[in-house]
Order: sequence, then C-alpha cells, then structure tokens
Amino acid sequence: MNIDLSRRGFLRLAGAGVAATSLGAMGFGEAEAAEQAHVRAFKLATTTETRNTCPYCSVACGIIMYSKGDVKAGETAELIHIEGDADHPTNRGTLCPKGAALKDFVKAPTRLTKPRYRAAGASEFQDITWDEALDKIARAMKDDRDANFIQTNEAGVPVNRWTTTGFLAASATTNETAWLTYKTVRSMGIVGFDNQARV
Amino acid sequence: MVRPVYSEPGDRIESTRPVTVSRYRGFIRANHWVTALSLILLLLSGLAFFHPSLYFLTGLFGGGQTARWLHPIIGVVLFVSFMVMFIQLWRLNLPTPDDKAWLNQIGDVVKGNEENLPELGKYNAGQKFIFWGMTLLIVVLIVSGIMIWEQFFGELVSIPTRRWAVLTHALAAVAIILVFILHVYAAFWTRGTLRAMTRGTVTGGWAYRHHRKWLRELAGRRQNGPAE
Amino acid sequence: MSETAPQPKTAASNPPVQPIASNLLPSDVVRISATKDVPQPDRQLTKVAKLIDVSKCIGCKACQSACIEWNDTKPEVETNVGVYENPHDLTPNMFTLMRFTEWVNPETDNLEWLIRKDGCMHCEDPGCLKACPAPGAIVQYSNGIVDFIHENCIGCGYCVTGCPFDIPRISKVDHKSYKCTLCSDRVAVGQGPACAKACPTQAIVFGTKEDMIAHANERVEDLKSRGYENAGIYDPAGVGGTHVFYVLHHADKPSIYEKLPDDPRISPVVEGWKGVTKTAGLAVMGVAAVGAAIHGIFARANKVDEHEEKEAEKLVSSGGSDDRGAV
Amino acid sequence: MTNSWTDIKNTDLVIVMGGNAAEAHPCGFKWVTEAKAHRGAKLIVVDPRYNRTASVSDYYAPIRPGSDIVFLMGMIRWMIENDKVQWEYVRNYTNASFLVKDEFGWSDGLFTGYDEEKRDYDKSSWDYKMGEDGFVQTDPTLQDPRCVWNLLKAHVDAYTPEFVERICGTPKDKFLHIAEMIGECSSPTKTMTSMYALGWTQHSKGAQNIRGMAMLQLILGNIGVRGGGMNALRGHSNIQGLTDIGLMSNLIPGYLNIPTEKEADWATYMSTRGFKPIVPGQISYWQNYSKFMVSFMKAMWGDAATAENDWAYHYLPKLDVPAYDGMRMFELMNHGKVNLYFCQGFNPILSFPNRGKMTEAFSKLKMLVVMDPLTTETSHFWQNHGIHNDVDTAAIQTEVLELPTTCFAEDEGALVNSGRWLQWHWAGATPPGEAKHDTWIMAQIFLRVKKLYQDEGGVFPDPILNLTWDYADPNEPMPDELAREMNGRALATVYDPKDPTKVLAEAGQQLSSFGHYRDDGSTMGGCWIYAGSWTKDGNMMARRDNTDPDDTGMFQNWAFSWPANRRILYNAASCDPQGKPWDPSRKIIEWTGEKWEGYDVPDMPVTAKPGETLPFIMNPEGASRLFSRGMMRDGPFPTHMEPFEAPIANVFNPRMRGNPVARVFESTADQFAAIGDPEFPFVATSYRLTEHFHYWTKHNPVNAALQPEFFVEISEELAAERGIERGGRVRVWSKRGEVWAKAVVTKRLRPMQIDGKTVHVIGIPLHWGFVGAAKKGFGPNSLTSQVGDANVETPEFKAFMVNIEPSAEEPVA
Repeated sequence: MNIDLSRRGFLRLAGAGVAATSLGAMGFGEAEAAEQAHVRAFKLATTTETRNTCPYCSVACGIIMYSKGDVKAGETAELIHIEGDADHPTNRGTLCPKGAALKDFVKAPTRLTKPRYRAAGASEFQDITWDEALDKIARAMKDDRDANFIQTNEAGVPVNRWTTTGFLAASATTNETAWLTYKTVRSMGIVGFDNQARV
Repeated sequence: MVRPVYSEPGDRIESTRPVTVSRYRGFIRANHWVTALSLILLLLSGLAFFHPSLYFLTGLFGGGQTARWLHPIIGVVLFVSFMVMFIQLWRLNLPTPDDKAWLNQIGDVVKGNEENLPELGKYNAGQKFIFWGMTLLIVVLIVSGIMIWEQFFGELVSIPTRRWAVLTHALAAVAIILVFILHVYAAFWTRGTLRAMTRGTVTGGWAYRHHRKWLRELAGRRQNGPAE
Repeated sequence: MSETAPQPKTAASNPPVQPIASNLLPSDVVRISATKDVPQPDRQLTKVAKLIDVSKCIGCKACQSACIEWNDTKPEVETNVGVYENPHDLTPNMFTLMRFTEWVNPETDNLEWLIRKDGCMHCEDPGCLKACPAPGAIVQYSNGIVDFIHENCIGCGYCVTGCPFDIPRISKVDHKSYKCTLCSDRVAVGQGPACAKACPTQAIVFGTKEDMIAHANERVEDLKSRGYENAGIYDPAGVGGTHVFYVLHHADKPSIYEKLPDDPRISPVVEGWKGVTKTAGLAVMGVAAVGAAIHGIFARANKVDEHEEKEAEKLVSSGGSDDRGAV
Repeated sequence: MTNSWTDIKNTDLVIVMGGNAAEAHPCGFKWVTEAKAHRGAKLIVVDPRYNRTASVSDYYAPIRPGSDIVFLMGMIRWMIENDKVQWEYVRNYTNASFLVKDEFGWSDGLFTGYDEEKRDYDKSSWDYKMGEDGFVQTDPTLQDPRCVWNLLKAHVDAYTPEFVERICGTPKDKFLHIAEMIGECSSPTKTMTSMYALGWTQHSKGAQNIRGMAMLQLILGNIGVRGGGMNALRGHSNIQGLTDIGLMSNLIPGYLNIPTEKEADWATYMSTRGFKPIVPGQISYWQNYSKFMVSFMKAMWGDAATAENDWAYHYLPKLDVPAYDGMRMFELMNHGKVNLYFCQGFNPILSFPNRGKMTEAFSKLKMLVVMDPLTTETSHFWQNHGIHNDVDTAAIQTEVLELPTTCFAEDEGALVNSGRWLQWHWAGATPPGEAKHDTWIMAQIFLRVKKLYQDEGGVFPDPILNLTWDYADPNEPMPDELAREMNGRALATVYDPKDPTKVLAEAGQQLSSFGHYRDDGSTMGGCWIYAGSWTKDGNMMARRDNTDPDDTGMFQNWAFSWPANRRILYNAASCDPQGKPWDPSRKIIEWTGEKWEGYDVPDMPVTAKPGETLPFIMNPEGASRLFSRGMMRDGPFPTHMEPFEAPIANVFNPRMRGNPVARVFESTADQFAAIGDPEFPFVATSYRLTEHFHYWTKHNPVNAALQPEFFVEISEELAAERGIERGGRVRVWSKRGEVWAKAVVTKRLRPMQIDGKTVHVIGIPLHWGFVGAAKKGFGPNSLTSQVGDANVETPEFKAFMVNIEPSAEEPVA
C-alpha cells in the first residue's frame, strides 16, 4: 500500500490527533480551574480563651491559651495555640522565643502521662498505678521517719528534725502548691528542704 | 576496490526493477521515532511553562505538578536516544565540498530545480544543518535544563547561574522548535522522504534525484561486491 | 475605603475567637502570576508594612518561634555549626530567620553585633510573581501582601530565580514553594503578623506603610542622636519599595547585614527571559509553523518523476557508471 | 526587684551587670527599650561577653568573671572622689553618719575577727557605737573618722581605675567613661536602675556583689525612686513565691526563720527578734514579728497551737547547722546519710554543681521520687546514655518513682513575678493521660502518711496529726482554699487597737492587711506578706484593671503586689526630708501635711511625719546600710575576693582562697584547681541562652530547632592558639569533670590582660542534657565545684577554671 499521504490527509490526521489527545486529557479545563486567591482560614475562630501566665522566667508575661473545648464547662480541652496577652501591662502581648512556643512545651513528646517505677538495679521503668506508687512513698517515709527522726540533741534539747529524707521544691509551681507542700514537709519535721532559688 | 564514503555499510539496493534502496535500518528508525516523540512531548510541556497562554498544555500531562515532574525526565530520554542516533549518523554528516555548491545554489533547492545541483551523498547540507543544529541545541538544553532541575539540583547551582540557565534554556528551546519545524516541513515537502523513516527504503528515483552519489556508490558496491 | 480591614498594630489587640469574615478577598488581588489584565479591584486596601528596626533587635528569635507556631510548620532539629543561626537557612518550614553578623566598626574599632531578621520583603514589584509560570500561584493584594496560593504552585522553582532576596524555598515533600505570608490570614481579620505581635522589644512593628515610615523616621532620628550618622531606612526603590522594610544603623552599607543587597532589583536576565524572549519567542515559532504550513499547502512539492526512476534503473544496472563517468 | 518591670521605663540610665536581661528576660527588657525610646535613656553593659544585651547597648565594657566587687568599689571610690553623691539622701537616709566601734578594721583582705580554723569571723566588732540611751551615736557632719562614711572612703581607697583595670581587665578609659555616665545619676532628678541576675549571685561572694551595687545606688540616691532600685531578675516564674513562702531549710513564710537549737523555747526565739529601734522616734517594722509568727503557727496547727504551749513551738524542727540546703543534702547523701529524696519539678542532676558527685549521691539513695510534667535527667540518672550519662545501671540500687504532674496550662493559682506581683492564672487544657495536680499528689502523700501514724502510731506524730487540713475535699485542696489560708483570716473578732470599738474583721472573715495580724491567737495567716491578696472582697491576685493614671508604670489595680499591694519598696525615700519628691516629674507619693498619698501604697505608716520617721522602716536604724554591721558572714563592706578557682591569687592577700568564710566540704576540698595551675589555664563562666529555658525547652521541638546542640563560646585568639575550628568539636575539662561540645568561635569574647597575664574566657551555656527533643549534650554542672556563697550557698557557677582542646568525634564510652 501507498504510505505517501496526501497533504490534506496528513493535516487532517495530525490535527485530529492533537485534538483527540488534548481533549481526551481534558487539558483545557486546567488553566481556568486555577484555585482562586484566598488566605488560610483563621484558626482561632470558635476556640476558648483562657488567661494564664508564662511559666518560664520571672517576667511572668500574660498569655492567652486558645483551646478546642472548655475546661470550665467540664469539657476536655485541647490546646491549639498560645499567644501573648495584649492587655497585660508587662509584656503587652509580646513573648520571647520560649513563651511563643509554649503550646509545643505543653504538648512535648516527652510529657509524662503515667506513673512509672524503676526497681533497684533495673534498666527500665515499668508502669505502676497511682495507688501503688503513693502507698510505696508513704510507707517509705513512715519507716524512715520512725527510724531516723531526731527528737532531742545531745544536750537533751527537743529539736524534732528529720534529716534522712529531703525535699526539693520546684520553681514554677503555684503559691498554692508551694503552701501545701510547705505544710506537708514542715509538719513532718523535714529540714532538708530547698527550692531552685539558687540555680 | 573502493571504500564507500557516501554511504553507510548497511545501505543497499534492495531491488532493481523498480529500484528501491534501503536507507535506514529498523533500529535507527525506532530510535528516531523515540527521539521525535520525546521532542514533541518536551515541546508541549515546555511551551506550557514558557508562556501563560499555553499553560493549558500542562493538562495533557495531568496538571502543572506532573508536567513539571515529567518534563526533565523526558528530556533525559531524548538526550540518550539522540546520542545513540548521533553516534550512528555523525560521520556522513561531516561537511564536504559539495555542500558549498549546494548552499550557493540554495535558490534552486527551494525551487526544487535539483538538476542544477551537484550530485550529493547520503545527506545534503540542509539535512546536515538540521543534524548539527539539533545536536548543539540538545546539548545546550540538557545542560541548562539540569541546572534548573529544582527537584534534584536546586541547591547545587547558584541563583545567578540559574537565572542565566533558565534564559538560555528558553532561547535554545525556541531555536530547536524552529529547527524541528524545518525538519518536519522538509520531510513532507520532499516527497518520498518520509518512507525512509517508516519503511526504511526509498525509490531509486528519489535517490537518483536527491542523493545520486550515494546511489552511484551503492550501485558500484553491488556490482563489484560478491555476486548474488 | 470604608471596606478596608481595621488597621492592625503590633500587640494592639488580641486575636478574635468569634468567627469573622476574611477581609482579603479574591477581588482585592492586583497582580496574579502568569495572568494578564487582572480586573481592577473595586476598592484599594490601605497599604500595610512590617518595619524591622535592626537597631532594636536583640536576636532572641521570638519571631521565628511565633512564625513556626502560627504557621504550624515543623523545622527540623539540626546541629550546631559554630554560629547562632538555627535553622541554618530559610526552609520550607522556616519562613523567617535571624542572621547574625559580628562587625567591627572601622571608625570606632568597636564590635557591633548586627542581627537582621531575614524573610520575604513583600516587594511592590515582586520578582517571584514575575517569574512564576503557574497562573494564580502567586498573587499580590492591593494592601501590598504577596502571597503564594499553594494549590496552584507547580514547584518549578522559577520564583527562586525571580526573587532578588533569595527567599522562596521549595519543599522536598510536596514540591511547593513556601515563604512568609505576612500572616495574610491574621491581617485579613485585622491582626498584625505573629512575629510582630511577639517581638519583645518591638523591633518588629506592623501597620500602615505610612505610619511605619513615620515611625521609622523617628527611630532614625534617635539613632543619629546616639552617634549613628548613617542611620536610615532600607525600602529599596529597585523593587518599587517593599512592604517589609528595615531601619539600619548603617544604611549606607546594607551588605554588612549578612548580605542584604545594596541595591536589589529583579535581575535583568529574568526581565529579559520573562519579557522579550517570552513574547518574541512565541511570535517567531508561531510564524515559522504557520509559514511552513502555508508554504507546504501552496508551494509546489518536490516530486520525483518517472524519468528519474528510469535513470536510476539505468544507473544501477550500469553498476553506478554512466555518462557522468565511471567508478 | 525593689521596683517593677514596668517601672524601668522611668529610668535615665540602665546598667546591666551580673546579668543579661535581653537574653534571659526579653519581655522585661522591653522596658529598657521603652526608656531608651521615650526618655532617651542610655544602656550600659558590663559583662565578660559582648552578649545580646550588649548588642543594643550604648556602651559596653568587658570584665573578668568574679571581679565585680573591684569594679563596684572602684565606682564608689570615683563617685566620692568626684563628688558625685546625692548628699541629702546619703546624710538622711543612710547610716553614713553612724559611728562604728573602734575595734573594727580591715587589713590584708580580711576584716577584724577572722578565725582561719573555723573559716568564720567573730563579728562583734562590726557594729555601731551605742550611747547610754540605747541609741546609736552619730556625727551628722560626717567629720568623725569612725563614721561609716569615712570608713567607707578608706575602705574603697585601694580601688583606683588602674587597680580596676589590673584586676577586672576593664580598660581604664572604658571604666572612666562608664563612671562619668553613672555619676550624672547622683542628681536628684536623674536615676539609674541596676538589672542583675545569677551573673552576680552565682559566686562564692554573690551577696557582696549585690551589696556593692546597692551601696552605689544609695550613694546616688537611687533606691525607692521611680526608675531606680536594685532589680534582681529572678530566674524562674515562681521562685520569688517559693522563697516568699519559705520553701527553704531555714525559712518560715514571709522571711521568718526556722529556730536553731540555741533557741530551745519560744521566749529565747522571740528575744532576738524584738528589733527595737536604735534611732529616736523610729518605727521598726519587724517589731510585729510575733504577730506574723503566731498567725503562722495558727495557720499550721490551729487549735493545737495555744498561748499555753507556746503556739506549738516544739512542733517546729530546730536546726543544728545554718541550713540543710541542697548542696549540704547532696553531701550527706554522698555519705549515705539520706535515704529518701523528693524532686518536685526540679532537675538537680543538671542544676546543681559537680554532676559526678551528684550521680554518686543519688546512687546511694534508697528511693528517689520525681514529680514532673516532663521526663528528666534526674529521673533517669541511673540509665546509661554513653558519654552523656556513663553509669553502671545494674549497680545502682536506688528505687525511682516518676510521677506525672500537670503543667501551668492545666492548673490554677498564683505565681509571683520578679516585681513581687501575685498574678492568678486559670486552667485551659486537660491534663495528658494520668497526669495529676501537685496539690493532689502532696495531699495524697500527706494523708497516707497521716493514716499510717493513726493506724500504727510512731515517732512524734503530733505535728502531723494536728496539721490543719480543713479542706472541702481533703484529697484535693482547691487553689482558692489554699490562697485564702495564706492570706489569713480572723479567728475571733479583731478590733482596732487605737479604737477598741472599731471592728477590723469579724471572726471567720478574711483579713485585708497584715496590720490586722495579732499575736494573741485571734488571727491565722500562712504568709503575712501575702495578707491582702485574698480579702473579704475576693481574689485581689485576679484583678485585671490595666489602667495606669499618669503613666507612672504602677498599675495599682493589676493583680496584687506584696507587701500591701506596694509596687515600689522604700518609696518614702523618693521624697526629701520635707516629704516632697526629689524629682516632681517622677512623684510616687508625697506628704500632704497630715498624711502620705500618691500613686503607690506608701512604704511608711500613712501618718508618720517625714524627717521624724526615716523611710527604711524594716531596719531598726530607719536608715539604709552602707555598713551592714554583722548581717553578713563575710564582711560589713564588700571586699575583693577571688573565685575559689582563679587565674591569679588575691592581690590583697595571696594566702586567701576564694571567700574566706565560704563553706567547703571535706570531700571536695581537693577538687579545686590550684591558683595558676597550668592544666586549667582558662576562666569559664556559664549562662543561659534566650532560645531556651533552663532544662525544660530542650523538650520542645520548636526551641530545639532554634538552638539544637550544646556548644561553648571562645575567642578567635583562643581558637587560633588551640587550633580549634568554628563548628568543630572540642573537649572541655575541669578538675571535676569533662564535656564535649561544638565550638562557636566569636569576636564577642576577647582575651583580657589580668595583672600582667593574658586571660582567656570560655563561655559555657546550659540547657542540654540527655533526654528531650534537642541533641544530647551536657550542662556546665559537669565542670563546676560544690562551693557556694558564704551567706546563701548559691553555687559558684559563674567563675571556674577549665582547659579546652579540639576533639575528634564524640568518643563512645
């Protein structure tokens, strides 16, 4: 057969070819289908605001926590953003690189979620219930206090101190936690008591 | 006996009544069409990035992201297939004194008055021009193309260099498209040419008209060669 | 103008939590990548700007932190390579970066620690937008914000070649280009960008370009009173001015601030490529194609005739020799 | 802070020395930029490193770590020599005119009464000459050679600018330039504020560093005024509160003291706490001590504390040593004398000095309990992490309990900031998993121990069984209940002593002021300085009115500031002896003719006449102290003491090692590098970086990305000398340990010329450990020594000697 195509033949076929492929691929829609200009949806819409202060340094910047769900309403609340509180006289909404990233501190992968116990010589932690943990602690304290509590010194003066158990208090817990801790520790006579004021 | 200088060893006269001459073997033909197809796809996707009014062409490839991904890959395919072709064809595309005469009478060429032209070997100057033009532009395109291949070479090339590369790539692309048009056009305008790349053979008349030295040489080789 | 967003001021207000409609609409777009004749917007938003006062910056990176948090990006934890810059460069996950330069002032022989917040300058004449081949992937709003519409981005990296400040970064993950949006989502509801809100010393402030220029001038005066005669504003005209601009203590030599371009403009190479090459190139190709077709249709084809077929048979039978001479 | 963060905007000159406010307190530092912008204030930074604060300063000068006293005494000398003294202030409001005992003296770097054996002073000579009338003898003309002013003059005479350059390495011209700037603030209408932090406290003579600046501020008349003061930038969000509430070995809330063995009974205890005024007509506020003490005892033990049993005084432990502070406890641990230890939101393995010893000590515990929102190095001290925690796990017999607690976002209550503001916050997130509030945990521990004593009996259970625990839900006392308890309430009707018919508080009612505290058992209150924080009108700490009339920076109605909502301490000193403000443009309060009034709560009984009553009412002198009598263990004046590890010997007395009265433990006495030890030629100092908070934020992937890996900072000169590359790995070691770090080679550190020697300083940031999101690293505490400040035992983290060398990749241990 003669593969010499007539000019028209060729053009027709070629044209058809192009048309077929492009239409077939529905390419022409593409350009017009370009997404319209838009900005990201404002992510704080319909979140719950809670006033708090930054837990890091002692400037105590005011912060607003934005969460899905409301703790006060007894709902589970998931923190989605933290930002400086513009109404706060000290920081006026500003935050440092630590404060600005507080949300990811709260949600740090290394947050603790379960009580854990490491037995003497063990190379790993194992989970333990709160009850077991607290009973262990109470027992250990009672035994140590009864065994080592100093009621009077050589001179026979009542001194009522307990030196074989110590307590390091935090630097960022609330006054209220501090007060309850103080009461607990002092009432037992613990003198090895300190906080992070120096370091 | 005389060493052929106007033909490839593979070229031969297949039949004598009427005369048909084998011009391209199957492998070269296949390879040529791979190159051709790649070039067409590159042209379509490239033009889409080249000019907003042609951006719709990305649709042929299923959108801008895929077109962006595919274009350089096809580029590599073209480069490889063309190089193979180059290795096979470069020798007979070296310039000869006849080319000068041919060029001097380019007017007759365009008018199709070949009787006024000198006898030619397997390729005329025009074909050689397309061959070398393609070669040069493909090299320029692959080099500049790799420089702006964001996905793999983004970090390796400084931004000022990439600016030059992207400009060069665009200019070379325009040029190669022009060469391509000329090539396609010539193939159709010169009747009886296309079959060389489809069936692989041409008629004796075609060979006699356009590449008589080539035909002469093949004829001679047939005569003095081993008898059938 | 009544339509325009309430003017945001750094830390002037806390973000709203009630749903509020965006004030940056498709109709506020004045430039769109790879798109000709964008319809004139029916309103002109007040031009906004972020002022970065390098002389007030303490390099604390609060802007980086706030940027990460607001945009929910996840820059990776790299290593220390002997400098304070971390991450080491802008990335698809880090839209802004503190760049630190230890510069000994030749006049006073005193060390100065120049700390510049790097990031998108939101040029009035954006090179990225000019270079972008994807229609609608880069837009400019009438308030000056240049924003990437990622759905339309094809990841070609042309914006990188277009930008005079080396800002856009292409993600290896989704192959889309990323940079500072000037917190367009915040500005759209009348808030300043997250970095400006956070900045402890308010070295970063945000508002109308007019206000920011006025504020910048005050700052320059203060700096001059403290002995920085060359203090000044960096709002480069080469790109038509920017919507993120600097106060520098040494405005006479921007390049000491970790390679801040002295006179940034869209590269002439890019201009050439996106200008004459684009149009002329298309024209030439079009003409050639059409020309070839027409010539093919109307000009006489180059045909082989019967006589030549016969001549060929003669030639072949004669073993290649004829009147033209033998082998 | 004597003043507040917001008050800093009122200053004319800020000196940041012994701190790095921009780096560690960026948002508080904002007020420095405000002062610069709106008052044209200037900022001076004096620091071993050109730090982030210096990057925005008007003037910077370098200083060798541990030589601050020399610089400060040099300043005082220059002020006196150049008559840059706020004379009226000094004459009237300081003890400049008080006469000092003739026996008192100073020579060879030591004050009179030093006992080398005891490493202590007999302080009897460090006191005033008292007249027969029981009042101190004075010479208002300041002529008497024994008056404090003349003794001070003589004391600082050695600290010439040349001497400062020789010891501190601060170029003389820079020192003099700063002196000029500071000198201007001796004018009554110009003030300087001092912002300092652990750069001054973490020395074996930290308290004396601070006294040095306090004295300078008094001489300039800058205490009690707007834009002035001594502003200690506390490091942690509620370390002020935890100290206020007395969570220390020797403290009772409100800075009352735990008795010592010598104070066997209540009478003896109170006898040393009368604080009778020693100048005529003075008010001495501590005369109310018994009211605060009795109300505290009632808060603790309620009805079990009665007048008859001396308010259950015997329930209180009595100390045999000054304090069982952290470092002493770890020393005892090391001797196997501690069995059980609790860490509540505290990571001592990285925070306390001499990590090697710390690990040994913890390994000797029977049980360690860690309560924390995060997993910590302390709770993992037994786990092997290669070179980062190279321990023999199997050999460590300590049981460890790691208890998950809530963090700020999940709890409610008050934190006290550096400016003494008690600010309430609310919970906004649900605790993760089984995490619990610390209050719940403490209640559980207490109740379970109590139950054991109820069931089994045991040693001296009374203080436990009788502890007040009248909470709605004993298992989880609520923050508001606890806050009310600290504020205090009337147990019986409280009447106004001046008018017995006037009721100040009905029985059961919250008290509105510590002025209503009584020592007859009719009131209770856990922390007298917090009185007024939760009154019958409700929670004052939750107030959010941020109006500030006339932009004074007081914010009187924002939250609550102790004491008595006072924002600026000693604010009566902002007025001249006629009761008029020194600087009318910066008025705080003034005397109207019959009472004090103004923007702040007067630090003075509102009807006490100026001139008659002196403004420093917490001192029996009524005056501030340039000479601190026997109040401090290491001297009534600051005197130059080298750090325990130093490149040169003490030029006053080469035999003197560090602070001559600082506590040195036997077990670590041999762990100091000798003076000039060639193996440890470089001075090291530790500090924070702004990208991180202590050892917390390395758990935060964001902050970890901003500052990922442990590094040390060295000068280009030292790098060249030791062949160290920028970004290369180095090994740094001291007499006590070694660390591996990346090297940041910088122009911001320069070698210094000290007493003819070239001295290099190496900067060692903290923040890295072996758990969390950041790269594993070390803390400076692997290198530092266990010695602390002679008065308050703050460890010497800021000046010690090390060596450095390039190191191949981290060796695998």
